[in-house]
Amino acid sequence: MMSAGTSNSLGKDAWLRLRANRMAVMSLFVLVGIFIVSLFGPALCSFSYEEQNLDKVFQSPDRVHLFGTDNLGRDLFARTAYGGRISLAVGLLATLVSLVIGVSYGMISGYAGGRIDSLMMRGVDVLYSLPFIIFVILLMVLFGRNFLLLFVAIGAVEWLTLARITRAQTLNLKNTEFIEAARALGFSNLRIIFRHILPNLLGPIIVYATLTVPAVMLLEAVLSFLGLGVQAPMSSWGSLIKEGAEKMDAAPWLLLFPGLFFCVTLFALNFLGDGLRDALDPKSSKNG
Amino acid sequence: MGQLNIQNLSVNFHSREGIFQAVNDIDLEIKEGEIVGLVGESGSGKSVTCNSILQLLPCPPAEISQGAIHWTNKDLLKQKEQNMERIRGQEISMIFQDPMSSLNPYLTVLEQVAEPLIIHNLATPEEAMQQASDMLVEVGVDRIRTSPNSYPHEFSGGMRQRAMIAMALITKPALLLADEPTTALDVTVQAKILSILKEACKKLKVSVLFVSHDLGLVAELADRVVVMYRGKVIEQSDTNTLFRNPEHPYVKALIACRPTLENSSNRLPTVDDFISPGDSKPKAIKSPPSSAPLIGKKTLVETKGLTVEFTSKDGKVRAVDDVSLAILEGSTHGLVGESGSGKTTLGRSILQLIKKTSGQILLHGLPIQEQSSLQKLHFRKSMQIIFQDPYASLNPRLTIEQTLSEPMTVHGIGKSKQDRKDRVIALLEEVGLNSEHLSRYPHQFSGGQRQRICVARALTTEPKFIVCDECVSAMDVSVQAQVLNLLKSLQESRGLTYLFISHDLGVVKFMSDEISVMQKGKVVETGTAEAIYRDPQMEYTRKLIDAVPRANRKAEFYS
Amino acid sequence: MAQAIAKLLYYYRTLICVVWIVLPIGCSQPSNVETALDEQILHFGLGAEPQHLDPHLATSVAAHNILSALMEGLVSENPKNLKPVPGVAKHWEISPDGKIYTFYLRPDAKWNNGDPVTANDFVYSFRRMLNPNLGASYSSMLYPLKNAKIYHSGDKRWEEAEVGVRALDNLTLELTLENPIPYFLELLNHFSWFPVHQPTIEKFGSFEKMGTGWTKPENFVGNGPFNLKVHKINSLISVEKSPTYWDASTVRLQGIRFYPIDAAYTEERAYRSGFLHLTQTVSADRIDFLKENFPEELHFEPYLGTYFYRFNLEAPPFDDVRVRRAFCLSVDRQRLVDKVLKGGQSPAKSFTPPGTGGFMPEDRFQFDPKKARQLLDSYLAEKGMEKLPPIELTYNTSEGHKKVAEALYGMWNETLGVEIQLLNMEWKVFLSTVSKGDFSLARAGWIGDYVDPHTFLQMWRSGDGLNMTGWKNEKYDQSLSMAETSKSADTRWEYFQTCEDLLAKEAPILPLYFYVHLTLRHPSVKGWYPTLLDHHPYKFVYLERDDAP
Amino acid sequence: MKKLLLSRLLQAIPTLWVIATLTFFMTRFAPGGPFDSEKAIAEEIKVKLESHFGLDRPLLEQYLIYLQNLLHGDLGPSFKYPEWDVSELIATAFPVSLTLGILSLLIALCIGIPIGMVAALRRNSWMDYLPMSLSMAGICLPTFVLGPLLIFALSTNLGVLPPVGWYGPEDWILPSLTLGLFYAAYIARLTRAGMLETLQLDYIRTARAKGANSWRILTKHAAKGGLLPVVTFLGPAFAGLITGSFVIESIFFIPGLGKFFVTAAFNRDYTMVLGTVLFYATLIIFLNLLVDVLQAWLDPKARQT
Repeated sequence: MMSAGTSNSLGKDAWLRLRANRMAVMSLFVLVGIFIVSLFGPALCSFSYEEQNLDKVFQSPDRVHLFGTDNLGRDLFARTAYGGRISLAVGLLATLVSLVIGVSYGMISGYAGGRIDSLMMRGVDVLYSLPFIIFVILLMVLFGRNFLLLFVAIGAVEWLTLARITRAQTLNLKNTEFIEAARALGFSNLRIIFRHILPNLLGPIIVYATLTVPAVMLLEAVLSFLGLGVQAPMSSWGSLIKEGAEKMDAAPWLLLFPGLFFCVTLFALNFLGDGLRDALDPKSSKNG
Repeated sequence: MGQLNIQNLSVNFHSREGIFQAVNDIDLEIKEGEIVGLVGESGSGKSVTCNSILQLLPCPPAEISQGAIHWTNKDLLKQKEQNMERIRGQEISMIFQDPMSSLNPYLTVLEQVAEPLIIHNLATPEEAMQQASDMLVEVGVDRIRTSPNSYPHEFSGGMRQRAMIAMALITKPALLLADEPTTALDVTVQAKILSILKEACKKLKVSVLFVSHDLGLVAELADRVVVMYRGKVIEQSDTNTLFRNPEHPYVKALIACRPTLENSSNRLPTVDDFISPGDSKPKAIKSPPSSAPLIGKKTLVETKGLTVEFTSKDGKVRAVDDVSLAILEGSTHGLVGESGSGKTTLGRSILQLIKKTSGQILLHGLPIQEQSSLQKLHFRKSMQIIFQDPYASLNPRLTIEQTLSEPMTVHGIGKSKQDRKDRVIALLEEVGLNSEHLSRYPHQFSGGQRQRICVARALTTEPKFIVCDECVSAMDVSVQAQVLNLLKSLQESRGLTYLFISHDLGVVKFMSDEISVMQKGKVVETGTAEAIYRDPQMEYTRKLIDAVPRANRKAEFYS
Repeated sequence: MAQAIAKLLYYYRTLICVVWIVLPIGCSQPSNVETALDEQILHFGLGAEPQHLDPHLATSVAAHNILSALMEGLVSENPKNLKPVPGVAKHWEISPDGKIYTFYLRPDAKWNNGDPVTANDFVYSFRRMLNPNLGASYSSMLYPLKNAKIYHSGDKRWEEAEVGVRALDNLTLELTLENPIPYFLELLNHFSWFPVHQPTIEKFGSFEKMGTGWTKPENFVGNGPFNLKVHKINSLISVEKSPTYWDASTVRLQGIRFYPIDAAYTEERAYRSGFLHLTQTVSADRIDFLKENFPEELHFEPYLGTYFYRFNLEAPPFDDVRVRRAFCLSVDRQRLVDKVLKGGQSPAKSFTPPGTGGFMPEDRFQFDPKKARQLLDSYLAEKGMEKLPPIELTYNTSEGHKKVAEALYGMWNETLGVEIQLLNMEWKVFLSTVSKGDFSLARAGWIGDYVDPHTFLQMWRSGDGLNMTGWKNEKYDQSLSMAETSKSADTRWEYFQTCEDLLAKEAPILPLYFYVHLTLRHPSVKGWYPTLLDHHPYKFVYLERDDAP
Repeated sequence: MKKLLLSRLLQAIPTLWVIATLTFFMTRFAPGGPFDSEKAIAEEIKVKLESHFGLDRPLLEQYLIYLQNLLHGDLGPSFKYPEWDVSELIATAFPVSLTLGILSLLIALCIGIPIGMVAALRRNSWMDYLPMSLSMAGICLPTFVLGPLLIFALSTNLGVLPPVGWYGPEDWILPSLTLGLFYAAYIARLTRAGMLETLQLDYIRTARAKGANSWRILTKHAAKGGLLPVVTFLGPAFAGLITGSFVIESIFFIPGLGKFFVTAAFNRDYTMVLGTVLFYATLIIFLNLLVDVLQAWLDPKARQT
């Protein structure tokens, strides 16, 4: 048929295919750029994210303050870059957490089927309906203000939808012949789930995950409101955007710059996700 | 000059790897009222040719690089899309291979059959429905009278293909393009569909371009046959001439490699036997029949009163009903029946992939009951299955090496990674592949190669018993021959026992020592292959035998 | 494919056309503020949905804003200085010892169902307010009445308690006080002293039961200048001029629409779009912008409230007065007010806002970073520490609180080199945390209930439920008690000064600034004056086009 | 079908019970109570209030009483607004949320589906990239940015539409547009994906072979199959629209359910939290069921099971 690559792992293979995707490569560069700005930006900037200058509040962008200043005269570039650390960490890690939980749960539920499935899904229904705010408050009471809790709280909400999607896909895959072949070969259920079903779910999961990241970043702002997560004067994109939105007529740059970083990251993630989905599918190289 | 005239047609497919020429400068002519057969293996360019007539090819990636297709007085390739829409379905209609996916699952059958009339303003909606209903009855879909609101999924494959025919002919077109219309159907159904098609076309004076990979089938129907191979027309002549005196070695091979009912040889001729580099002479085809005597062999697998029930909306359905079979060690037990007769369910329930409702399954005379996991593993090791669709039965995300070495890891075969790799290579070589293929993914192989991989996977655990579930039904005749030969030679070298399930009596007879015939979940007849063929006891069995295209017999006669 | 796309695009064009047709339909309506000029209807941004419309159960400012339209107490207030003017009582007499008040009700005061308002209505209302089973939050407002506390605590029944309220006849009411209170008449304007209509209360349930249906618009009976017409929760409370009100001829507004919009930015947008006449929940961050764009409409009005922080005296390091004072001394309140808040607030150099009822506390909380440093150093030296451990500053989630906390974070860091950790908490969590004493430094605020220093200083009495700092001082308690029983203003002021002095020296709290009421008010609203308690008697308010340049 | 409905309804009862129980105890164990406020009320008043609402009884007894009342359909009075019953409040807020939800869903569908279709038909052209990038931007753009922007443009500056409130049909436009645009972005992406998948199926080729033009193919043949993922999305989306639109409600000052859902938790309004949660859960269960029915209606194959 077609010429075949001679690589030996899906990962390496996928990497080769990903490299061929121009949009994905560009997105990767953009993401790396944003990572670098977030990691080293605060150090390179002559202002710190918390340094106030009450004489220079609400300054529009100029040479000294590239992105302008906020209501306490703090440099917005420093705050945006610093906020990037938190938002990226929260956005990516929390999404990962919810991926791990949601995908495992959904796969097990879908694969087990029958009563177990319907019980597990009713469990998801229950969690969907529980009042999130009270749940988070209780979490904080029980475990204190632990930064890790942030991930637990976000994971606890976001995995539910993922579990549903995964379950539906698993139900479809369960009846394919290669899964039946695996059963005929005497593979254990766990092996079938993680080695044979999981890789075939990656496409939709990655796409959904890229849509989860923005939701998580904004959810972080809500959690800050409840006292979990980022504490002032630290910043995050979610909280910067929220504050900026309130002052957008008076000081539009307060919304513009964090919003821009946020949007660019999401676009890049989206294209990278699409690229990854294609790259992880060995078939995709067949049709241009 | 005929009604349809294809001149110098070339079609290219663009892909990342480069340009692939699917059709290479072909000429083809269909005269008024003529039935032309277009034959070739998958990938030979026959379907592409057929689709390019109505410009149904997806462009890109396809591109018609040169040529002309003259229809009456216009060149179809130069027509605007709107004009093409007028021609499609009105002057030229088409039937597709897979009636399962070619009908819209969301619309009723009647609606879809009537649609061409509505689209081309040939009737009011009410009239169209009436005509469609009449047409469906004419092609044998009587149930449309009683349940006019049926959806495609409520129809069997045969019924759907009848509906497709009705839909194609309802506008009384001048030309019908039939792209492998019976390939996906049971043999018995196939025969019926062919006769309906033939009858209807004669009645309506429709010319037909009948595309198929099965030369025997084409012979039944066509006035003239065109054979394609790798994008080129290699031979065309009227049917009788072609069968009596094939010129091209490939055509000769095609005629020879279909298993037949009369011929019982140990090995089927393949295309390679006819076309091999440097040596264009056919190699020896026939070898004396060598059915080893069955007497004195032990029973390996046995079922006693095996019953499998499913619950559906109409209550419980018995897919397998009180089946008792004994499969002798080292032999092949054939299982034939129409689709829906329960043969697949039987095969899977023996492997415990489907839970049985009652009855017993014995291996080496010991019942397989609720077992401990260790025993289960052992049991899995000794029984394997090869599925019908090699596309669906391989995990698309695993390389061949991963697919083949994984069962060894699970069952603890092989001492080290390297050892397992060596074993995998040995297996690949055994099934006719080689170590180059280790790191490839399933989609990079052809159907025949994939089925070889499936065979290799079934062999990884060194089983004694393999269920072959319609494992060659979806294949071209020449590929089918290769796979069947492979299975035979493996049986010889490894002393395997097969349960060979197929709807094609010809194939089953070629493979099997004993045959069981299944109907509606029950085994209605069992006996040695010869006995079943020579002296069928049941009307049903006779019907199955009759359904094997006569042309095959004719072809054999000619050869 | 081209055809399908063309059709889809055509569909789009149609959609856009429809939108352009629909939009002008909405366009034909002039804004609320414009139509109001003819209708004389005031559109009022209420800030929050009132919890109760029952004056005995109400607690919020929002409830006051509505109840003062629906009800009238014994006295009413002058719109400019809130001095008592005749309300239901036409005139009154005060006994020489200042303990007995006799009110003569006007005979034309009527409930809006036509019943006359009688002295017995007041007796009934005060009894209901003090009834221990009702659970009225503000019942302590009536404690100045003799024996009120005894009855309210449930020790004695009404008949035995001899609470100091008596109907001499239908139109004469006599109130007897525990102590003479100079600001007693002002107190009567609080909604807890408003009368309720006995038959209506009892029609919908027992008089000691809360949450009966009598406050629904179809049932409500009031005696104020307006009647309740509509109450859609979270949406609209609408009142209409009452024809039965005794002073209806003075009332010029035909109605008031209250909108309980609880998001400050939403309310501001509503105001700027001409939907509201008036919004009182302007966010401090918006001041620069609003000053620039709406200089005529933005009003800074003094407000009787103090923004402060509580220290927790029960845990180090704030168990030591030096640390507390160091923290107090290193806050530059002027700068906080000028640069951060910018809303015309004044720096709080005392706890009681200057001028409360005429009381002028001295400026005791000063900015002195040098001294602050010294105090802290001496503490550190004594404890043998290099620097203080990180200090947690707890506040409830809000942009405003956060901003102040962030600013103080900067100041303390700069002057004292202390590391501060800001902790924001959801409101109820915050309240329970602070009342449990689980904090070291916590944000707080206090709005006076009446114009007298007492409403501020009483909360620092040892063991008071509102104290929550763990601070106990006998001398303070004594001075407070003395002030409560003194009759003459000067003596009282003296005792209050002592209290203020103790607060500054001991520093259990850190006053930051005095509240200001930020209001956006449309120029067409007339008869509206800045007052300390933010009371604006509606009967004097009217709308008139503002043609002044 | 009937059997499915019945079994799902039966499953709903234990689900709701579990939700009620968990929520009941969660709210009770959260710190702070309904009567905490800055001006801390006297202890004896608090005791009175608690006894009025039955909070002085043992927790288990309260729970049993609650369940008993629940069986009679009585959700109790709100703690925050004792003059109103929880069911009364939900009954006034639900129609508002329902109108908003339906309108914004309609807007989302009217905008999202055609965009997704064009993008799918013109795959990998600017007609695909541009709307898809815009829809990505739509997903990025939070409603708390879009809402105020629309108000500034259409109310504050042009004076065309009311800025806040929910008093007449003219008030419905802006909020449903804001919410609708956000969901339109999702729907456009889902439509595109579903259409791309459907358009390459065999039966579309059959339709073309019949001579159907592209519009007919799109509307009659591809739409049903291609929009199935959208339908699946609609259920949870609609539930989210109805109760989860707190932000929109607060931006536009709409007296909907979302506000109760959020503020009840902040106010520790125990009965209200339970009431809204149970209502929401019932809604989700009902909508999931509705989606299944809708799917069955669209997909004849699903009708059997």
